[in-house]
Amino acid sequence: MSDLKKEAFDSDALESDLFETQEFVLNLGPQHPSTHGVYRARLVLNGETIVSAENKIGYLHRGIEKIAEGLTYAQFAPYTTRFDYCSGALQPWAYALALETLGGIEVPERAEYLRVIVGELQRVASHLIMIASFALDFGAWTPWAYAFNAREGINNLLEEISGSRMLVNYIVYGGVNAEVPEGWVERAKAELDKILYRLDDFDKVLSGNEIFLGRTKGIVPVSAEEAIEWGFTGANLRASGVAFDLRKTSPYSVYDRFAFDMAVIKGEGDCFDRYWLRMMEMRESVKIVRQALEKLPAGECRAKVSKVWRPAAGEGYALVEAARGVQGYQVVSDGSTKPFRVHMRSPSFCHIGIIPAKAPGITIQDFISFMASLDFVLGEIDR
Amino acid sequence: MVDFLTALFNFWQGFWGVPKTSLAEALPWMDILWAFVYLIGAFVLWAVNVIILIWLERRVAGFFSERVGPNRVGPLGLLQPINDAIKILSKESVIPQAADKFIYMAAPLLIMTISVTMYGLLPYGPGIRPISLNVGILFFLAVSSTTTIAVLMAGWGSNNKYSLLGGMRTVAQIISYEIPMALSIIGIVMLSGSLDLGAITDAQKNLWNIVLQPIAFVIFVISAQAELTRSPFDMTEAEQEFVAGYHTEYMGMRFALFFMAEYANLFAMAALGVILFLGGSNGPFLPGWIWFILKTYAFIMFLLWIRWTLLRIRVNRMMMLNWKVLIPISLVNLLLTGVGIKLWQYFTEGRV
Amino acid sequence: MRDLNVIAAALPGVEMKDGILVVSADRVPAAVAAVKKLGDFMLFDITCVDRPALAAAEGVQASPGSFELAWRFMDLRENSREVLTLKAFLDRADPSAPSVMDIFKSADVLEREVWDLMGIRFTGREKLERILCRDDFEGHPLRKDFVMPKRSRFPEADKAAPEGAVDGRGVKA
Amino acid sequence: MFGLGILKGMGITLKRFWMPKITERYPEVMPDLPQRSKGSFTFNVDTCTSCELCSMACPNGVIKVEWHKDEAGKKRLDRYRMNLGHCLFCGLCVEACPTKPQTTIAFQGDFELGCWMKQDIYRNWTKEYPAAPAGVSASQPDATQAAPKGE
Repeated sequence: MSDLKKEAFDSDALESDLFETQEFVLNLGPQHPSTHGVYRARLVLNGETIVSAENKIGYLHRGIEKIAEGLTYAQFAPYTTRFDYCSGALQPWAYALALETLGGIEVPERAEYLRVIVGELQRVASHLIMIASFALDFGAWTPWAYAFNAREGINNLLEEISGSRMLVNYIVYGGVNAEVPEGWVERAKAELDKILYRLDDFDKVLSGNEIFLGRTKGIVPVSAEEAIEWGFTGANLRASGVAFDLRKTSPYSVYDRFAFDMAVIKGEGDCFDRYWLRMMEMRESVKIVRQALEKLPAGECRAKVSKVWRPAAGEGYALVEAARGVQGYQVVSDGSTKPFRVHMRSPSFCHIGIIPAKAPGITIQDFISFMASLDFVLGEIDR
Repeated sequence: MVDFLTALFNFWQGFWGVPKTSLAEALPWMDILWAFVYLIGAFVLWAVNVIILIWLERRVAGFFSERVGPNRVGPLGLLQPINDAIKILSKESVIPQAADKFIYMAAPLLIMTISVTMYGLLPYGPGIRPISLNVGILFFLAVSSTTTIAVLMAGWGSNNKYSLLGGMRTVAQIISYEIPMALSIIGIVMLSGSLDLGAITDAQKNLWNIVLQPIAFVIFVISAQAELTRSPFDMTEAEQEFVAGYHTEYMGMRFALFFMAEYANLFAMAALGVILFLGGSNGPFLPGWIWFILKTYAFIMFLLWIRWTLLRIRVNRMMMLNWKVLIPISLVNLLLTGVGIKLWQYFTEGRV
Repeated sequence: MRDLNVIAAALPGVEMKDGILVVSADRVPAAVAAVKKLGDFMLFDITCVDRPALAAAEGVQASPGSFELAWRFMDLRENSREVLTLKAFLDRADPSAPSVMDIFKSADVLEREVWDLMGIRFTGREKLERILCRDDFEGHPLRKDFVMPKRSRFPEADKAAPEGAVDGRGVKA
Repeated sequence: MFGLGILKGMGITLKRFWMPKITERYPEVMPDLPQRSKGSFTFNVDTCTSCELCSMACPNGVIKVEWHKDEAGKKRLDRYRMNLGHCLFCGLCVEACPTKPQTTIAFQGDFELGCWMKQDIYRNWTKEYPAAPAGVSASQPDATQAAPKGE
């Protein structure tokens, strides 16, 4: 055989000359239907398979932490709802806890119960957004509408109590903003049944669907070790099999008075687990709300705090189990009426850190499901 | 060749209006006239169907998700598609600078041509059919698979990465699902003994093919959804992945052509399903064409129901479903049909 | 949380001051690696405070360094809300600390955030880029010497104030 | 069996198809908003004492109170301005208002704040002092606000 022929039959030569493929760069986002905001992933693709990925964030950066330094403690509270806009009511809670540790304020019992009720309702609403957009990212439009219908009821309840539907500025330091309106407790109890009913319908349409299972089971598993390594918290961490839920393991507020189970899945930690954990958690949250509504004590709903509040110089660091994970607020005081420094620990910010590590080797389709299952909110990442 | 020249000669003779020898030789003249009549008829049907289907799809989608759908423009929102058309016509149609202009502009025209052609092949009722081809079903499949080329042209010509990826997926998907679809149809062809769509309709006077070929019907429904690139097989325009797939860069009237062709194809494919499996225009009391339209829209409702319940399948599973499930099953179905026909002939007519 | 004294003893180069674990900046990787070796700790936050400005405002004794950099760890064994905090005080002239990205991967984005907003340079890691601000942004916004422009919510009104009008504070313009 | 989940889902969607629809016919039927809804603001020029507590409580500098001192040295309101384009609708101004129980600035349910021109986003309430000192003041928003909103 001549050299020329040898070369032609050489597999390396064949690969390099005939079957050479070219990698190309695809900017997924910031304007893309399923990046859930203005997130951009710079993907290097080989066909539809991702070779490498890079996070590009900051399109929604508003400098909230810097804004805080120019405002008083009370004035900054509404800004925290803009931080994670899908679970607006839970953010001021974390902020209020940080201020209460800083200033040593006792919160009345009724306020604690109201905080739990509003917080858990908001958690359900936030998880409903997650499962709805998760369904939507697979092209399931109809279940999306069912989940949003369920969320509508919660929004109405929150509007009655605080006046806002989405950016619920209800929890303030020292308690809650206002007393619940008359008949609200009964309406809330009735609404819980409707939420569960709609959730069940959503569940039946989506969770058992073989196509859905095929697209989520075993897709991009995150093991417990990886989850800890990358700083996962909240639902994503529990979906990886780590039993860690601040509400259960080290209860703050009055969470120790309710009977509920910590939702945790000892499995692969794939996209389905992350979705299913939220379904479980919503049902647990409804349980908590129901008990809290039953037990709601009478009394004051806000401690006496002077309007111009000056905490002593020091540092308060508080953690709250928010809808997306552990939400931390660090508030440093210099003794004046304005915070010296406010730092927000956002769970989603850590969650997206794993994307460049997990993306190589998966297809765009799985990448979309992975992004949706991580359930990040860009308002929280970019601050 | 000689025949062709004779026909051409007769054709021109026909225009002169001088019947030469016999009626048979004057027929081309008549054919041209009828062709025009049917062409206009097919266009009208195409346009009317598109308008109704756009309204129906949005309305039905709303009803499934507990909404009411479009209900503002006209009674029950029926004029909504007209409203949309006015809006879309008044939009500027920009051609991307980096696009391959000829291919970019040709793709929407091609896709529309294909979908209109399909309307010319269907027997809408006894005696109502634009073109009576004795290989009708074959021609229908051939024409409908040409959609691939138009979609790929759109994807390539736009010079957009999303479009290209969407176009590539389509080629893989439509070409693959041609096979189970054709195999499921061959069973019908064997039963009725003809490739002519009219003959297939006539063969179902007593018994619809869906009774004899239930498995083929299921395969047909699945591959029809895939051919139409509708959910769960809407890979081409997978919004959450490729923004709008192959027509990401299209706007204005060019986008409208893609949009309308999609709905036109839905009707054509549903009509094919009705002709093949649900007895075509056969039915008691009412005229045949009414039965045909009723059945087609019922079938379309069924397809919409599937589309608005299910979600997008994973690409590799879509291929697996095709090559590992549908094709083997349709082959087995074909074998069983052949054996069944022979047994039937043996027991009823005593011949093999 | 597990006993802080026990932890402090197990970490090299760490001394305890008023219940806070303080480490010198160059010994951070060793300390963080030791925290990881203790097991079930998760690095979940890195925070930074521009300290001397605070000290000046308070009139109290200045902290040993300019920037107070804190690594915060969650205790997953005890499942506590109390956080293990390692603090280092950095010099203002060249605030830099060694990266712990090799030890805890979550440090990747957190360190980039601190670099972007506070200007703490993390050494020994690749790709220390801005993460929230745009790439050509100048300065580090959360430092106290970063000046924010003041903006009025009524620009038109400010411009179009008629001659001799009285402004909100009762002062003649 | 494979496909059972799909069939179950199709059953649910079919059931929903026939169920009453939940769509709100919004512009024709206005929603019945709860009392606390933070839609937009009402302002009572007569009860305002120009104390500026609302302006100071506002996190975003949305409120501007213009006043003058009369002969007796008392603050008299001239104009009350809000830039709703920057308003967070947090309610701190309403909380801060000392005129209790009916606060001078309060929320109302009108949430249709869209407008064509940028200056329409400002809300202006002007107090007019008639020649006779004991006259009834106009509490109507002035012309800039009354300009037609683009629907």
